Amino acid sequence: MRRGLKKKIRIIFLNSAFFRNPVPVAALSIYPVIAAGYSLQNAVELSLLFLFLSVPVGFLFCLIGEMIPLWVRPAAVLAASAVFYLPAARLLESMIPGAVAALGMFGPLMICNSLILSRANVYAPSHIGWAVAADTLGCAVGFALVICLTGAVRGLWLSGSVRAAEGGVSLPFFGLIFVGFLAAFLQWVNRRRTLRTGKRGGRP
Amino acid sequence: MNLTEMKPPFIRGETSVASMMRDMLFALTLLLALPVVRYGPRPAVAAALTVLVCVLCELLFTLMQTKTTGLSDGSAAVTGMVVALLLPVNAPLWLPCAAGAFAIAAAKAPFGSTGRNPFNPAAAGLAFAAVCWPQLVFSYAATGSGPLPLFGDCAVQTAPSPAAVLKQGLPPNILPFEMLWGNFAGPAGATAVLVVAACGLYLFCKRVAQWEITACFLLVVIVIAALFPRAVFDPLSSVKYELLSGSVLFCSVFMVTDPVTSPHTTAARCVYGLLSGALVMAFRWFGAYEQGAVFAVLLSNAAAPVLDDLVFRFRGWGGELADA
Amino acid sequence: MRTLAQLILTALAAVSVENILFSCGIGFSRVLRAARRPRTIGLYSLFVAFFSLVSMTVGSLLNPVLLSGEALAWLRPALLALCAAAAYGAAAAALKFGLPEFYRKHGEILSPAAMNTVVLSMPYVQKTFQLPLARAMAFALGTGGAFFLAATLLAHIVPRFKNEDMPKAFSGFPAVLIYLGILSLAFAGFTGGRLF
Amino acid sequence: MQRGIKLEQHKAESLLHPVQELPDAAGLPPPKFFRAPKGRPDWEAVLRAAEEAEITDEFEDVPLAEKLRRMRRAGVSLALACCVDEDPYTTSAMAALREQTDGVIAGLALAARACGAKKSEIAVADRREKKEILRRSPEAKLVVAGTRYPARALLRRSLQAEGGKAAFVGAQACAALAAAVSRGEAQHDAIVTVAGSGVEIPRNVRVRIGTPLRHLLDFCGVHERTRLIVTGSSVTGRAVTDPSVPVTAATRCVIAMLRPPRYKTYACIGCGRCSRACPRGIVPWRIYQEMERSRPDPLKLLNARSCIDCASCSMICPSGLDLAAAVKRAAAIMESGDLH
Repeated sequence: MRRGLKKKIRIIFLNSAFFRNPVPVAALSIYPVIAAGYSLQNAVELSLLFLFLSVPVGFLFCLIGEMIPLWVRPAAVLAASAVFYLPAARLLESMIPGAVAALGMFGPLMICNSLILSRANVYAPSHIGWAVAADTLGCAVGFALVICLTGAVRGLWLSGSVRAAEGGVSLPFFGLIFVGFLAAFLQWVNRRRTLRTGKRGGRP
Repeated sequence: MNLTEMKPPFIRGETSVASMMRDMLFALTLLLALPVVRYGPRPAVAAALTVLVCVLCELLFTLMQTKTTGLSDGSAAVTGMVVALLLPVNAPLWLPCAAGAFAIAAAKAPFGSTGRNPFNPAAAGLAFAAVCWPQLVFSYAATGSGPLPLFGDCAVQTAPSPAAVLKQGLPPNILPFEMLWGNFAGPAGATAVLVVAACGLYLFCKRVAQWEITACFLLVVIVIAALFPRAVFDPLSSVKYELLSGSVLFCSVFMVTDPVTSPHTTAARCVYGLLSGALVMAFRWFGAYEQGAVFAVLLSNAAAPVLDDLVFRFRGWGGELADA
Repeated sequence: MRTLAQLILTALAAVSVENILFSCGIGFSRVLRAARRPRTIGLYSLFVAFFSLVSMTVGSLLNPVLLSGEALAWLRPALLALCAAAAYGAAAAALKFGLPEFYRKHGEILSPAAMNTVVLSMPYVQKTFQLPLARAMAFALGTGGAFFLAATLLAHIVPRFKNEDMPKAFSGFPAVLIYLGILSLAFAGFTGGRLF
Repeated sequence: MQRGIKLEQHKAESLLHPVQELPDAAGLPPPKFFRAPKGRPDWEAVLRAAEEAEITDEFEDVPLAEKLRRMRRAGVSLALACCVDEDPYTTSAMAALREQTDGVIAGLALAARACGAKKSEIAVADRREKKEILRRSPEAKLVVAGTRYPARALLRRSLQAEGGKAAFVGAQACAALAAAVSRGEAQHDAIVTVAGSGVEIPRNVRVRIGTPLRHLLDFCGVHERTRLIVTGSSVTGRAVTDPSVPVTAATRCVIAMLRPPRYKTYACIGCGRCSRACPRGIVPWRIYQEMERSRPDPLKLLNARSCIDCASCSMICPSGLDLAAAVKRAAAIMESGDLH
């Protein structure tokens, strides 16, 4: 059972981090990526904040998720996310001083990040600890990948102009189009993988 | 005598998509004549380059598509020409090419070319250029600056266009009658008002464009310009300035009437014309840029399918949406 | 009469010029979810408008209090989120026990509509625009209208993004994202840059 | 509001020459005769004569007797002799009217009596044709149908707009009915137009029913390099692959083309021309859009069943799409009503 579990966890992690990355494939937590991800600095801060916030919430609801009745669970998840935001912000502040202030509105709005909320509401209560851990880390890595890529591209594009965060490519429209092309690339990769596994007798 | 099998009908009407695009291209190249005469061959070079880039982007995407509808319908060339004609003459050459590349690569090809794009590609390309490089897109060469260098950057004395002056609420310092001849600072193709009107008539007679959209569009622009003049002058001259300045006339003939992105039923087309006219004036009043027409075209393109479905539901033909 | 005109103008501005959905890209995951089931769009937008209203009133009442002290300012995001959670809990309880039949049919869309980025961004919008209470509430209702507009537009166009003319990689969801990008570009014509 | 499509006409050459007689091919049975009804036959006698003479209406390829019974049941008030050829190459109906004007008029009166229609008129294509026919027989009552395709559907719609029901009877069928009632002669020949790029001189030929097509083609000197032969109509006809198929009363025309026309197809650009061209008020682009989906929803297929197969939507579509086939498939789905 040990080897089977390790392989299953690797698959869950890879799916959440790359092949079925929730941000481009399911459009969860699109707002931070397209609105806040206009510089690499922002991107790194937000991915760290996402990590520090999603891990505790994921574990909490992996343990007690079952006990809370279904209709009140969303409220509990948001409350937990709000409570865990404070230590997460403090941790981020200690790692990168001045980060929370620099994030402005984007930081607090990570509390109601649709990716964290939906994972905690649906995925965490019904899966075992290992799977939840792999999935949460996978989502954190996947989110970091997407937002850092977007931030890097926009930072590069805007490196010339003086009012970097003002207009032009830092606006959400470029984020949406960029994530759209990213989603198309992922869909192309997944299509090629299913074709290849289809041809090779279905072994992944 | 070996005979081939074929399905009826065996004869077709003479207008095909290719012939419609050829008529559009003919009208657009007519519009290039005036800037070439006034500013030298630079606008023609810019237009050719933009068309080349658009066609290359379209080729790149046809390799990815399974059912290649092919390039021969010339709509990429039309998009390139429209983009080149709405940018200033003294714009650096990479600007129209970047706008054209965005138009095809982001606004047209991903949705399936020609018949499937939800937005007018030229409008999307120009909006992208306007948002990313506003200082380049809205700096028009002064009229008397003579032939421009062919390829290099032209350091030319720029003048504010009547639309910019109107935006600050001051009456432009040029008489509407002189504006008819088009020698004032403005986009390459949109200043020659008489030529645009002539091309419009040509397209309506050849049934390439639908006149009812343009009629409703201009009607609303005139009504709003008369009711809410943007500078302190009488309604009539306000209407004249609003129509002649900026690219309202050009958009009303070439961009709003694009059959793919406008509604398909006649009733919905009239409402679409009214809506885009109102949006153009809204962008001129509240917008951030002096040229609001391209953004208005994009917004009304988004509303086109909704208008079509409303008309079908109103006529009791089952316009309701099934759950996706 | 003048204030009524002002309220309507603010609501209209929230739908068009200051459309925080499109020009700031807030709340698209909820718009997509609503657009997938067109029959629920009306109710979904009503819920979003109601909860935005609640969040805006809470925000404009609490903002002066929370921003006064240093410690309180640090707690502000958590407190606002807790208020939103409480609002959802109260509404869910009221519906579940008050109108069980209605809740069974529509309860499923209550939680995503109640707790999303649009609702929680209201207090921050109010702090940026410094709107008085009445106009702030008009802005919240306008944002509910903007949500309805966005969901309707999407519901009508999404079925057209699965056809054989488009490259296989873009069919389905990536095309929706690019469509939203260009629509957001169109709304950027109003603001010309960052709204806040 | 739908005014039909303006087509480039190729009718002038084939009307120049009179109708030629094709010598009978070998192995054809002699023309059949039967006892003609005496005196002034009432409507049952006319129907029995039409049945015995086995007359078929050349426009709808349906026995004339059955068609007249259907017109009587439907309570038709205006019987029209259809001397209008809708597609640009065919002139067989006009030639039939010019050759046997009195026969057609007498046949039309008999047909009107058989189906109980109070009024009967002859539908002609344009004013010039009307003057030509009035010169031949001044007392004929004529109505102008116009040259825009589909002329018959547009004429019937405008007449029905003034109240009363109108129905068409083929010109050659009327002539055959007159011959059957007066001389007891069965219908044994038909006028066929042979035209197109593969024929030197387009002309009308009177052909015995049943002669193989090859015999007619050799008589008219059709080029050996012809790649496409179409019978019926150049818009709604059928492409013929083996030339030994027999000529029937409903052939009406044979169009030989050296190069089969190839049209590039593009995606639908939503120009709305097809919904304006359809005489029945169908919206073909919407039906095509719905039929593209994997499971078309019958509710959205609108009034596809009222299609009369005139194919004007496929003809006018600038993207070259086969809208008529899509509407036919949609009508089949609505007919079968498989609500998946």
